[in-house]
Amino acid sequence: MDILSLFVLVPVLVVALLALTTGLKQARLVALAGGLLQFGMAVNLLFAYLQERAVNDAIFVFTRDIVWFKQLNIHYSIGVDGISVALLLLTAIILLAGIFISWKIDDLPKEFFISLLVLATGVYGFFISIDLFTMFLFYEIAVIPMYLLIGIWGSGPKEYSAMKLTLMLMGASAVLLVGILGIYFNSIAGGGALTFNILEIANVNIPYEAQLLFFPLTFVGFAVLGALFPFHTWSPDGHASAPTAVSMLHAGVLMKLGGYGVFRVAMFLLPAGALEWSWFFIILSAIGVIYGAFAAIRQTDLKYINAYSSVSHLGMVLFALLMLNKTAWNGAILQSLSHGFMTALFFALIGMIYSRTHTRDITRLGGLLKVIPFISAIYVIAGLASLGLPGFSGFVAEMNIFVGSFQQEGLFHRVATLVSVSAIVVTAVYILRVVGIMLMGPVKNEEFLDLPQATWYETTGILLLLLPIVGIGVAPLWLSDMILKSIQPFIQAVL
Amino acid sequence: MDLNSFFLMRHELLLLVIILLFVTAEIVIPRKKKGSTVHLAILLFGLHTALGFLTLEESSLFGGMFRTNSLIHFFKNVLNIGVLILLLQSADWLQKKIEKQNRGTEFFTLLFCSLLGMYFMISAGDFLMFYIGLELSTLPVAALAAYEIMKRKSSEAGIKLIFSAGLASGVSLFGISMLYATTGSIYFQDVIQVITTTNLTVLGFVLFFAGLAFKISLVPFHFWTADVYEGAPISVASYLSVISKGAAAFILMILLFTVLKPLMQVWENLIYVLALATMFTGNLFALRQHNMKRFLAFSSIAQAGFILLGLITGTQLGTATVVYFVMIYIFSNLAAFGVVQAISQKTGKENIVDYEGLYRTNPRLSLVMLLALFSLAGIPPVAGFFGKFFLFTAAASEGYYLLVFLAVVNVTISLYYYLLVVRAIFLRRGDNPVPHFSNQLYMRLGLAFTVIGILVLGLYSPLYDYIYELSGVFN
Amino acid sequence: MQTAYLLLIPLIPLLVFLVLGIFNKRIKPAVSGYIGVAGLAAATMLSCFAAFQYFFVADKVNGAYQTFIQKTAWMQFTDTLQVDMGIFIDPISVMMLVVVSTISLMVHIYSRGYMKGDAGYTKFFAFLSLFTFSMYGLVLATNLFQIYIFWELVGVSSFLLIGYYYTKTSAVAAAKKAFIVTRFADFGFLVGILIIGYYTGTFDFEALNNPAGSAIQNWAFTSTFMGLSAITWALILIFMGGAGKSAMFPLHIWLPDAMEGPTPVSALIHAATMVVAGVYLVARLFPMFLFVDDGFVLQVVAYVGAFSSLFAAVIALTQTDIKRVLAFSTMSQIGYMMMALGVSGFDGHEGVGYMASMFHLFTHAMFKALLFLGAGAVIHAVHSNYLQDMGGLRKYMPVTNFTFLVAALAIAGVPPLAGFWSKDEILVAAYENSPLLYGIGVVVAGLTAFYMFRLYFGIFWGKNTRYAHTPHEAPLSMTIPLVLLAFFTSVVGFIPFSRFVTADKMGFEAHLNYPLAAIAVAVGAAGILLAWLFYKTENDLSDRFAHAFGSLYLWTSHKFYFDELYLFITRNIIFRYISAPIAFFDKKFVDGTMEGIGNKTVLLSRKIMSVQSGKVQDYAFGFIGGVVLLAAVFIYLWTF
Amino acid sequence: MIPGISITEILTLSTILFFIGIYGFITRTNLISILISVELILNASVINFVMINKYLYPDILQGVLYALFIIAVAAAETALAVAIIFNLYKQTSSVEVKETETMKF
Repeated sequence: MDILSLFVLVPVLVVALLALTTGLKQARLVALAGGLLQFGMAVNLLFAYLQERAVNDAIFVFTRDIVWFKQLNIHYSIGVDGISVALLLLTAIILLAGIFISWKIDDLPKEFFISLLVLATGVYGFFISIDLFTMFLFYEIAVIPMYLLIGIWGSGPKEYSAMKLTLMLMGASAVLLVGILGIYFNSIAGGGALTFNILEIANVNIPYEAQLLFFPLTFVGFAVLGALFPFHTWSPDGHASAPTAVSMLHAGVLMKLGGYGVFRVAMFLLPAGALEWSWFFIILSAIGVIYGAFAAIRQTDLKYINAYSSVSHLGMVLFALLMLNKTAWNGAILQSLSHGFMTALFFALIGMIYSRTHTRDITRLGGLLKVIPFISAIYVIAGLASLGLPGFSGFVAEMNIFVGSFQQEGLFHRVATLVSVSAIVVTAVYILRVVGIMLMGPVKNEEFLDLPQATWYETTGILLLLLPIVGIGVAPLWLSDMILKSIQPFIQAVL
Repeated sequence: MDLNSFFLMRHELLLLVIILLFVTAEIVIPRKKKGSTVHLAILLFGLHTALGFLTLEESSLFGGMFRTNSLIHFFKNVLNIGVLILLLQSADWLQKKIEKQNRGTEFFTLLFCSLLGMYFMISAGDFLMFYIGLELSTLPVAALAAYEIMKRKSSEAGIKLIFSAGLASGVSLFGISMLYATTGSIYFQDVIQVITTTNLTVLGFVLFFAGLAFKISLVPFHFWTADVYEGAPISVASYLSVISKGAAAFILMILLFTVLKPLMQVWENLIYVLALATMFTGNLFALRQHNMKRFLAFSSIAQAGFILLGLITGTQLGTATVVYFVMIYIFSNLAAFGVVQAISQKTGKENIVDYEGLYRTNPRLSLVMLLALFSLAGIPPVAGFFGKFFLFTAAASEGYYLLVFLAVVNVTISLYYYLLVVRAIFLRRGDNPVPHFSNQLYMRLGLAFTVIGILVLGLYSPLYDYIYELSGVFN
Repeated sequence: MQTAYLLLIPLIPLLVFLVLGIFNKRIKPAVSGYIGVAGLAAATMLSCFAAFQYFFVADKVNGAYQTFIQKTAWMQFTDTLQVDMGIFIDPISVMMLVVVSTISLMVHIYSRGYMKGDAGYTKFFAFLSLFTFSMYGLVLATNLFQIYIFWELVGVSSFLLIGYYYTKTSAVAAAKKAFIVTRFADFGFLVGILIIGYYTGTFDFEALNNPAGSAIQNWAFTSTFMGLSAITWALILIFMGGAGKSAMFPLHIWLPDAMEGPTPVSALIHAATMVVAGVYLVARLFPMFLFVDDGFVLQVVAYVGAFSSLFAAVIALTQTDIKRVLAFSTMSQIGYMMMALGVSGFDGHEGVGYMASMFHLFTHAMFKALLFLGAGAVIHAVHSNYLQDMGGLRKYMPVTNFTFLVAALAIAGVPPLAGFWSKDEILVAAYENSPLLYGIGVVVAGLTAFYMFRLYFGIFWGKNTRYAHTPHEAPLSMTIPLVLLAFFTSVVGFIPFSRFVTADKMGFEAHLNYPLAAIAVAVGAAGILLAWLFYKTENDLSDRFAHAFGSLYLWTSHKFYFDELYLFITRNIIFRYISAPIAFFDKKFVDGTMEGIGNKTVLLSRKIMSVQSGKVQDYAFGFIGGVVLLAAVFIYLWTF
Repeated sequence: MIPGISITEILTLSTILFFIGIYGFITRTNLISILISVELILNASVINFVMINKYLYPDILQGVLYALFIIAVAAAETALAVAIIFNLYKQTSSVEVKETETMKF
């Protein structure tokens, strides 16, 4: 059993185990064990990868290739590079934190953790796939549990949001499917067999017309999951209705699939298409960046604010990817990571505040710093991190993106860059608005005066997420080196 | 031809024997004991199914009127398994029927006759055999649809089915007569030599095609479907939607890929149009159904539309994907109908609203339903995903990207209404949810088979490759 | 020179911050106070030792102080572009080290008395240490990017400290305002950095500032925009960042409100150290400012500085909140420094402006901190910020009175106190460059003297106010720093600054320009005299005077309505006319479209419902119709 | 070969018959008469088969054979249909087609 397949196998086994459990206590213990195990695997993978990379300079390492559907030349073929390793680690950490945060889930706990782990399985599988078919398969596996997770354990207009989210994402995957098939049928390498394998396709140069046709399909198909304007509207409602852990996993991990897919598939396999279309999508993503930020200023529901800030931050990711250079891409990956941690942290904190005050409307909250100092303080820190304060991961990522996009000469790119850079000011505005109204100021509501402090599992969850943010922010070099090395072959393919 | 070449018709002969057995059973077994015939049926048919797997070489009889080959043989086995599962699922209900209303064994007789018809239909080597098979497979089902003699809806279903069937067969016969006029033969191997696209052949083909389209219930020949499904007993509806549709799709594929190959440039456009019409109509109607059976009826219409995506190619890949998809579809739909059956016969509830809160009372059934719906909607990792993906691959391989795109849009629409059911079962709590109950052994077996099918057929790839090899026979 | 130990200077406060921050709840307030002071004392000693080492021990390279750099890679952007973290030792950074350490130490000691009994005592010291750390980092930065990083950090610690009384709405608003305004300026700064990074391929000050280096030599060959070269734009934008931090017009509005923070904070951050970061930034990049585009940007700096100083001085005349008066005076003095930089040349005596600016920064830090701490002591005693609640305090708090007087004299430029020397140098520089600037300088000097003594007399003399409970002298922990600072204020002026801190690092002999000095002193004396007449004893002269000016008085007392303007922009433009529409648009249209698709589909399915009419004959009709249609299509239309 | 009558007339006849049947199917309100219309349709094709066989391909009797089978199957179909109609009659005591329109949409 190779080190990567475990990432698919272990969650499945944990799911099987969970199916046997009864009651909250057993369920969460099993889930926790599973989460810890996966976390251990991810960390172990990181070191194994660093060792392997030292001796092995293939694009993907730990590769394994098993023929699955012989006739269609579909393989179960997996492998990782620095990027996927980092994202796997992100997933494992957020999953673990999510399990901690949902320690007290009361309704159908078993099913909750099962769905959560199925989702995780999909994500893991997606990140380790080299084969387009398996990638697509895992993509859908990752998306579909959201329906149950939001629909059953959500709040507010949960059925509506769940349906909307699922349909929009599945609609996107519909577009994506056509794109993938298009790539597949143009992947004949000099009379060879059609293939789904990314690396093999990369060696073929797909006809120009085909690229023009299929790049937008593939790009949009993935980017909808990355909240590309104007296809982002599933995310605010979805996040607002989802239970805490789900928002964390969804915004923290699932939305990263979008950027990752764009990077791995759309950009890597259809470079010419990327060059041709980049201007169009640059406009969209730049709009998304500034638009999300401004929209966030006006919201009063914490989750909506965070959802729109996600639109803004992930717009940054797509924007960076479209800038087609090493630095920007590095920034994009870093941004994916840091946004993953930060937004997960945000949602965790929002969940805690909500579970205590039973409202997410900032206008009805106030002076929380006085009442629940620890949570509020962390919220301030998360806020500062999210507005790109040095010393936190967000800053590193954004700086890479900005420096990268500045490498692009030409007025159009300059203007687009300035637009997205200006987002740092707007971001500050809406973050400080929340901090000012909700955490500072007088306590608005007497019954808030005796709210319970953070419990041990909440604290653990928070710290799990906070440490990486600070870690990346203070010492980014090793991570960005790891990512840069992995980006190298891809950038060469594009340029 | 010597005697043992008769054993090429093993399926048919065995089934015939069973039918005769039941006819006699009708006479010899006293009324009180009729209930036990259910076990007999399951036993015999299980045996028949098992024997069906014995290999046999491909050949043809009666100067080509009856032919068989590995793919046909394989497909007959698939049909057998389907019918067996169907029997298992409806055993409990049948037993009650027979004992309460002291009915005879006609249900089995008719069911097996219809199946026999299918056998002949798919091994038909000429239009006559094909026609007889078609009718033999349709008429008994009409009787079965009217099986619930006390229910008006049942008779209504029967009438609608038999009249529509009569019309359809009439039209298609008229078409066949024209084909006969142009080609001068009713034998496929002769027809294929001489047939060309003249106006008359095209007309004849369209008329003939309508007859089959009726059985697969393609738009606009689908109207009977929903009403019949709703009125007929669930197991009959299930049979119609699964076995008869599957068989019809299969024979249509055979005809298109072999006999009518010369008309390809006609039928590929025809199928293009019908595929879109069928998918959209099926989905749009399914959106707002309240009755489970009607809902499944329209969903099965939409599924038929997807099948056409494989037919349009006329290649080996197309054949393989169609057979593969039909097989998966049989299992998925049987699972869905099985759950409906189970709930209906315990509580008599058939509306989606009644399913609210089902998960909290009957988690196992709900999970089966979930798998079935996901498989129908094409959600990984269950089989339906692979089936659909491969169908689309087949269509795309011939460059029908737009068609694929529209089809995938339809998948999204269909996902919506499948999720409506999931919503009722899992998300809602319901005012008076179905109380917890436990199924009797046969039903459990029936559902278990379907679940295994749904889980295994997709992930276990050698199966597909095997089908692909078999599919070589037509190209 | 050995530089390794210098790393400790920033690291000690950081450590203190971490300790106090993490064990916030577990540490007793008293202890935390001691920890903070001890840490800072250590840092201060190190800084002073470093200064001694650098200026007197370390040997010069052909007459110039050499720069010592110690750095480690922090981030690799492109193959060429890399960001280091490290320390950069040259005259101004060492000078700043001393300033920051001294003031911070004083403030720490002072705070132990001032903040006694406050709930967040420990937190307060934690924040102070955080700020000190960031300020050290900023001062010691080796490259533009590092300076930007710590720039943001001082910004946030200032945010935290202004919002220290976070239950007070006004404090929160002030904190937000400070952060966002400076953030806006930093946006410019960042873009400037990006441009520099792209066109010069480096962030390092060493490379950038080298007059013979490519960065300066090739400025003209970079692409131009609106007639200015990219590098010029970059410098303008960088100055924008500096202006934001240093509260230059028109980005000054956050500074007065920042006085919501505790007074020691105002003394440390908003008077002595952080607000001069802008000046420091310009000085840091001085060669670029000077040589690129023939000092065009430097001119901008000069005029912005001059205008800001005049503008602020005028406003300061009419404010009644003593801390705000001091705030505007700070702004005015910083404008002075900017002006001085702007009029400076490079080598030898040319660079007198540069030297003067740094000198003034140094002295100003001392006496302005002293003023604030004094004001703090007064507020502490009177429990009010407003002049009208004060008067005749000299009887109650002699020490404060005396030290405040010293500071006031210093800022008014009365010899031999510190302010006199630095201000004189600035005027000299301005005089040599342009008469206009010189004129402004002189006027501002007069105004400064006037409002400062208006303040002094208003607090310590003037009417004998009845106090609810008699004010008393501040505790020792507060008076000691006052005395110390007063001492510094009176002596630092005699430091021969021009030997140590100059643009070309060479050092030269500066000598008093007597006529100019005389004028300056005379003007200052006039201002003081006027204040004496108006405010020494209670009388209505001032009011009549105010009436004489009428509307102008009104405008100045409302700070020329700048806050209102900004409020309008933020509240109305951004919120009402940008965010709200976007939010609406998002719900209504973007989301609406997606909704619409779904609803339309369902609607359609309702529309076509009746096709399934249940009549077997209709079905037959459909059937036949379909057949006929298809047949017709494939026979006549779609023929082959 | 019927002298004086070419295949055209006969095919015309059968076609007319076919459409009469369809017309009847669509317009009649009585189930029995609808059933009769179905028979007409079937018979139309019967005539076709026989005549095509006779006129065009006289050497092999495929068409005629086919016709025989059609007749047989038609008979069976009718029987079954009538049975079901009886069943309906038991419940509704009417054989009008409008009795069979309860399930719709």
